[in-house]
Amino acid sequence: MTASALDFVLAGGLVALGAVLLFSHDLFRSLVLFVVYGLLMAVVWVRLGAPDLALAEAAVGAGVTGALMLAAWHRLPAAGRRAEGVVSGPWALLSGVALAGVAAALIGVLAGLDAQREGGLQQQVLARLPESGVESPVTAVLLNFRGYDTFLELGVLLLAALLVRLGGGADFGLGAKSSSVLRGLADWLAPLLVLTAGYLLWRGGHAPGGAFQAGALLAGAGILLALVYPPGADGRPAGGPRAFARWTQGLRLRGLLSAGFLVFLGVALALLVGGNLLQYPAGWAGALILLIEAAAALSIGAALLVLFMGVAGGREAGAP
Amino acid sequence: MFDALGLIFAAAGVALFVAGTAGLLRFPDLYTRLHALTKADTLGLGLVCVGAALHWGDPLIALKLGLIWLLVMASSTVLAHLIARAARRDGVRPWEAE
Amino acid sequence: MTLSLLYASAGVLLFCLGLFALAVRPHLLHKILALNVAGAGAFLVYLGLAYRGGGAAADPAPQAMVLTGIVVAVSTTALALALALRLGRATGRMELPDGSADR
Amino acid sequence: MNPGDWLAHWWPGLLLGPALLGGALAFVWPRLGFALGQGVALLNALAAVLLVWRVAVGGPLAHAAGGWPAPLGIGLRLDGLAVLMVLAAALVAWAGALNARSYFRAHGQAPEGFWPLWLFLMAALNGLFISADLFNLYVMLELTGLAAVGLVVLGGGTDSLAAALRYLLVGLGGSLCYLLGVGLMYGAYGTVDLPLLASQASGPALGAALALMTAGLFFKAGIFPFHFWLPPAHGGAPAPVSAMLSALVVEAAFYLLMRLWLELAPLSLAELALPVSGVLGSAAVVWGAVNALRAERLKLMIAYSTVSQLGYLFLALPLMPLAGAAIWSGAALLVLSHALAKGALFLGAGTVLNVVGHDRIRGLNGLAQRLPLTVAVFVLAAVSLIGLPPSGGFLAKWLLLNGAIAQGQWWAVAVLLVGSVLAGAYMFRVLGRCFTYGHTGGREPGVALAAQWPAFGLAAAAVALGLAGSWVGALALAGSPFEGDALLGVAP
Repeated sequence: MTASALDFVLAGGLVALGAVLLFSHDLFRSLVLFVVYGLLMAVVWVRLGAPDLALAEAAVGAGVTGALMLAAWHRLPAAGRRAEGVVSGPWALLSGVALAGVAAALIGVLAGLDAQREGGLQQQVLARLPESGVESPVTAVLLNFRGYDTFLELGVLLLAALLVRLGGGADFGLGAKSSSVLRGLADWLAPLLVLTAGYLLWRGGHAPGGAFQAGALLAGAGILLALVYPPGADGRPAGGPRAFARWTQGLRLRGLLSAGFLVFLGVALALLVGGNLLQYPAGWAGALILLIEAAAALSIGAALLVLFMGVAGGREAGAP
Repeated sequence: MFDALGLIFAAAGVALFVAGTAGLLRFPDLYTRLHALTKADTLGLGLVCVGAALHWGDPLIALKLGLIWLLVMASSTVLAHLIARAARRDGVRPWEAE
Repeated sequence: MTLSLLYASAGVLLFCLGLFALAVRPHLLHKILALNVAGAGAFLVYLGLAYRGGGAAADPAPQAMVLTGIVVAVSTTALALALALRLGRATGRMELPDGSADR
Repeated sequence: MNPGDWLAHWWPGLLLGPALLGGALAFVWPRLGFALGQGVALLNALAAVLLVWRVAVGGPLAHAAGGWPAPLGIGLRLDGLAVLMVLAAALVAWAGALNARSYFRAHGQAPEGFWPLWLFLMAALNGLFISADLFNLYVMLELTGLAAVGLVVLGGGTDSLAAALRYLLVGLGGSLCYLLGVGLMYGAYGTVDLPLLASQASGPALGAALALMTAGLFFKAGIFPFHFWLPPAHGGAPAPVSAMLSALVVEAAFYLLMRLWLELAPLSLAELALPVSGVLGSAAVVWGAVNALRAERLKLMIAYSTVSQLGYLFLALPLMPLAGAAIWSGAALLVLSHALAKGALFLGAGTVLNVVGHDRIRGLNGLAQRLPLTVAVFVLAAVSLIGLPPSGGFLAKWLLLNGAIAQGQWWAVAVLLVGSVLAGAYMFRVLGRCFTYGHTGGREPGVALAAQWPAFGLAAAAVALGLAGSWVGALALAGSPFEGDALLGVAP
């Protein structure tokens, strides 16, 4: 299919946005443009027929990563907010020329590839879909055909949470005095986010959605509550959110973080008794995948929240 | 019929977004820009949602679109409030015509 | 020009821009941004090549790979930001110290 | 079911299960970290020995994760080279775990997070060695890199932090190059399974994808001129960590390169592209050795020696497609003996640091009286690094020399010889100090004495590897592209 004018605008806009955000002299502008870049990317994913990715990109790529970047900006030392510039000299020139050459060569290869390309795995995935225990092809690849990758990816997330926690700043709450209007919004938005997370988790079996998108929403709810209910800030009665934040400390938080990984690992090893690593027995695939996804969504939510707090935590007072 | 009506609503919404963006670029201070922006978000998006609902003609989709509109409205309202409040605290003074 | 080629080429350009910025922008936040932009460029190549035309769903295997990649990217970004902030607090600057002095 | 069959079915569980489970449990209950670390490291070493036996007796093993054969699923395989890498990693990790016990005792206890990271690193390395799926290898590379960066941070202090961050950024840049290469591979050939690609892939996309992946792995392996991140990261980490990083993490990247180029690349492409690797390798041999000679601190010297020794491996790469079996086995032996010797050296340097209080080479006079066992470790490791008989290093270089001479590649012969002389120079510079009469000062010995035995074991194994050389060399060929070829001139 040939590209339309809209595609040229989208692709060109994406590249231009990338160039501007990478070489802007205003760091804050770069960060804001990065969020826009993520959202534009989500539009591209929809255009390319990948709504799962659009959801994940908007929630994780633009949402969580953008929040991380902005949180980091607020904690920069005063001298670190400016001091912009570009390294120049022969090495920079050389790398620029080399990368331009690489880009040209790769586009040349892609153009040659365009004519004669193998079909990929789509046919095989669709043929085996009935055996996979789920109806959504992407979920089938993620949790059945290539479940081993997804399992390890949970390991990567767990490691990152562990490492970010090591740097201190593991305390929840940003110590900020928040607006009562924001609190009002959070009070009814947080339960809605949790509900939507559950919906996305269930929906992942047959349509775009799944554990990662659900986990990102859970993390969003957590971040919102942490912004609004800083521990020990003012005299508001300790409601559910704060009780939950108090409860999830230390051992319980670490347990929550590793629950998804441990459940996945347990299933993988237990299945070795009767078959291969992570080979679901006939008829059990759907139930086991749901079990893994539920545990994984909780852990992903907790891990993303910990990542955010690790970057944003320990900040001095100032209204959000 | 519904299609044509939907198109009209969507076009009106887009026009409001364009107006809002023009306001964002042209207005003199933070408070007036915020004013332009939130108008576009609430009314413009609402019109686009109505247009889309008419285009699809499915009550379930219309429900979802309504939910989207409500959520965006709630969040943009609160955000506008937070930004304006923070600006006032930092001592940003409203623009006054000379 | 096909849709596949257009988006995959945009991905290659973003990838190379990102790596270039990684090399020449000294600010740590810029370096981390550069990694994210380059990563998204690589994902665009995956999905561009997976496009099957006519509004059909893209090949699910690269979609799953990119989903995995997005989660890996957010994990590494958070770690890099946390380390960069710690370094910034210790040295007062958001740049890597000159490495030539190690001996 | 006889024991061999049992192993043939459970081996992925053996290699991944204990380490991943131990790592996660050590994260949830930090108090169990020490016990889990010691137990899992021992278990992993036993599993590695068992699997070496299994592969030597019964041939390579394969496993389809999820029960789905490639290209739909992810293929795992354990051939001769993979099982030898698993063994090297298991031995160094076990020695490191034993050493960490006394190394950190001087500072109270292991810093929080050490044991989970250590166990995750072990699992990630095992997973990397056994994976036959390019995208799965990307995830494994990231897992390895994240665990390694975390361990470098534990060195404490601003220098370690800066080294870790630089390591992370360079590693991520390398991973992205690799990731794009994998994407190109999938887009062009519809699979990321190594054996399938080996039979299907050809054309310019293969060359471009290989070039991208190779560039990424060059960064990760720290080959000259991409080595700038390596010495501070390896020199600044806690000693057991340095041992693991220098012995295995960088070699894992080389291991992947060896796989990629010898299994995927057609001969014509390899002949065209691999001389680059030879040039970089030669430069690395000399550059690393010269910097090792100039280094003032022991750990930094050992780190520069890694840059130099890795150079040999990259030097061997272009010789492989033609000389086949001899160079393949030689490289396998070199990887193995370097891993053991380098692990021993870093563990020994950690003991010096703990007992003497510093690791400045000028201040090591009289170390032989103070820590005779550790100096013995240095001597044995030097024998292997320089390549004196009967060490594993000697046999490896003998095989490489044979291969180079057989092809008339005299430049490679020259670099091998010059590198050995330089290795001798920088090792004798340290040993000369150790045997000079003097006082090192510092704490009373006895605190870290127990830490010396694991290092001694590794160094002794590096030397003894030469005695078992022909057996190991033959095992490395099992399941390789050169299976069945004769090892020319094995018996020196």
